Amino acid sequence: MEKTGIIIVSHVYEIAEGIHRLIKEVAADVDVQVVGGVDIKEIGTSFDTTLAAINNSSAKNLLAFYDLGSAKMNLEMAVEMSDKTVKIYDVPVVEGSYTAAALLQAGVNQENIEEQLEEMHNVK
Amino acid sequence: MEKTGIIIVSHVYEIAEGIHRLIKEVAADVDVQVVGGVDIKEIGTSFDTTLAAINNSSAKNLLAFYDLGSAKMNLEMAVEMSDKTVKIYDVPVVEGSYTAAALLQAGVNQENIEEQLEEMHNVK
Amino acid sequence: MAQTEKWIKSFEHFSKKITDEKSFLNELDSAIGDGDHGSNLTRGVAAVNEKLEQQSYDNLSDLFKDIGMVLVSKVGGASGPLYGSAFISMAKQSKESDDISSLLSSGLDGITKRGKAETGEKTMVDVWAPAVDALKEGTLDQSVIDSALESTKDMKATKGRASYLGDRSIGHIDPGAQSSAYFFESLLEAGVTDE
Amino acid sequence: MAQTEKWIKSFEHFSKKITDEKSFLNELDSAIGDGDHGSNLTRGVAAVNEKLEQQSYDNLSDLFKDIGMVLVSKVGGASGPLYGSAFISMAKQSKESDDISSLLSSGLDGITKRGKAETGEKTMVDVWAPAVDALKEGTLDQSVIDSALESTKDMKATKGRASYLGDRSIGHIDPGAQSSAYFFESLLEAGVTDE
Ligand SMILES: Nc1ncnc2c1ncn2[C@@H]1O[C@H](COP(=O)(O)OP(=O)(O)O)[C@@H](O)[C@H]1O
Ligand SMILES: Nc1ncnc2c1ncn2[C@@H]1O[C@H](COP(=O)(O)OP(=O)(O)O)[C@@H](O)[C@H]1O
Ligand SMILES: [Mg+2]
Ligand SMILES: [Mg+2]
Ligand SMILES: [Mg+2]
Ligand SMILES: [Mg+2]
Repeated sequence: MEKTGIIIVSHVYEIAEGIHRLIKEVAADVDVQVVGGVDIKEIGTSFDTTLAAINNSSAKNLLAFYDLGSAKMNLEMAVEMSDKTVKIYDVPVVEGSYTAAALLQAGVNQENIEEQLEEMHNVK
Repeated sequence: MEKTGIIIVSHVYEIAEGIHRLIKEVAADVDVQVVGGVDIKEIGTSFDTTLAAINNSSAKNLLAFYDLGSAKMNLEMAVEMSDKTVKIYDVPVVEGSYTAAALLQAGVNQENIEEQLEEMHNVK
Repeated sequence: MAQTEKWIKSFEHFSKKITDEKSFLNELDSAIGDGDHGSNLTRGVAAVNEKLEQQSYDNLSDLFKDIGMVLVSKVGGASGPLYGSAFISMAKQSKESDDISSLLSSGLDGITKRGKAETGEKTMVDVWAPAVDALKEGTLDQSVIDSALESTKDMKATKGRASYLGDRSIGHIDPGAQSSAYFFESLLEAGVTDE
Repeated sequence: MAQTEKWIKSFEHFSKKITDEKSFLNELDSAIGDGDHGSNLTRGVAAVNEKLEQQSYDNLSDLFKDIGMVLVSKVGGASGPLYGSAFISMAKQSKESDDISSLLSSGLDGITKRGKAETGEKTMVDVWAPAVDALKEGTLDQSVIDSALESTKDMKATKGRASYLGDRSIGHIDPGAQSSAYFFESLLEAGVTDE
């Protein structure tokens, strides 16, 4: 089975780092990449740090989460330019990525993870 | 009109600090109190820091947001022991508190804010 | 022995079990949660013991209130407000009666009021509820506790962190049910349940 | 003057307007967003200018691609991937044709593909769409740009950060529409639109 990882793109450095800590507690073996802010100080997101994070993952297949719309745009551009399989989910960034990570750790497959995420689908 | 503030309780120090930064960008004049983690290092929440944050707000009326269920329990206990009016919303912590803050800054009243939050209601 | 002394004795047993079984409780929590239940409660009971050393108690209400307040402040996880609410609820009830089954029944009410779990949701309630029922009928013993604890194994969690795992939560003992089993065992051992 | 030179000239005009009006763009964005649109684009155009000084271009495609890639990397806000996608889209189209209206029509496609906004949603699209239409008919002038920009004032935002404000977004000019107005004014001033 192909390894599946997680990528999280937030507008703020601390949010990304914090979600990373929250998730690793319940998903120690899942590759979780996070990008937060334009940099440690500047709020925003950028295409190249997002692409770098996708490429940095040890997984070929990734589930992607983001906070605000412009993060999604950068994610989409990065996905188009990467040759990994990345699926972006329009779900709450903290709650959604936590759920996905816990389920991945438990060995649940992507289809079943999606069913669970579907319940938290949100217009973002 | 009575001043309305925001309180956010997260399991992780960095998530709380990060949401604070994200929100203050769009709601400079709203009193936003955050509590993250048991302390800077330990993941979790506690009743007394939550109560302290509620009391620390300059607002008498508060909209409350949280990440995972146990944060809600501590929030509920703190609300019971405080004499402020605090309403807890079961919505995504980042997206929900961002929306509420942006609307408060724009002078929208609580009833209308709730209508907008209703759309992102989630079983948490 | 006065009721307060018996309760303090019982809390000592509970503290020791929690502290001795810290790793085991963490392990249970790792399987379906975040792996900290043992650490959380160990921190909590240590803080309670510190408090109890400094104070003496001549009534159950003050004792329970102090225990409850320390737990909600120090535990850090969901079990903090849950055990805390149990004790705070018992503190109120003890002003009416010090009957063991009415006290623990109030404790259970505190837990369900706080966490909104019913039996069958794979939480500590699945030990508390049958234990309180048995207390009411005067039949609480180790075997009641054991079988209540064991019953959580086949349940699917629908409350707390384990609920995120859906069906994958099945097949594991619930950590909060385990610590609650220690709690009721301690009551038996300290003789709180004797009339 | 060759098309590449005219486009570079036009980008210089755009850079200057953005940089001069940085505070004004931030102010527009403060009313319905996070107040950084001017700062974002100023950072972006500065980085583009640095790139353009180091390179010379003999075709539009390379020029557009470099501009687009720098913008998506440096702007930081939604306008980064949006203007970036416009230029990357124009880079592709310029291999087919350097006709100004077909180029900018591709640019608009890049924006709508990325941001999924239609006209009327109070975004930069509300300047780009009428400007591209006018270009196709050879009628683009300052008044077309002005009235497109002004039209965003009464719209309710349903895309981007301003959409969180719902009805409260009405009554303000959209910041991205304002920077896009500068963009089309710069094209006119540099004579890119002359045949
Ligand atoms: N809503 C609830 N109602 C009753 N018990 C709950 C509830 N949520 C969690 N629990 C109990 O709490 C235990 C977990 O406690 P702990 O690990 O200390 O908290 P956390 O999950 O916050 O890390 C669970 O095993 C379960 O028995
Ligand atoms: N989905 C979208 N489609 C088209 N334009 C958009 C979209 N989202 C935002 N915009 C434009 O981007 C502008 C805001 O840019 P900027 O302030 O740089 O980004 P951010 O909102 O991330 O801070 C808005 O004024 C609007 O014109
Ligand atoms: Mg735990
Ligand atoms: Mg925990
Ligand atoms: Mg902005
Ligand atoms: Mg921004």
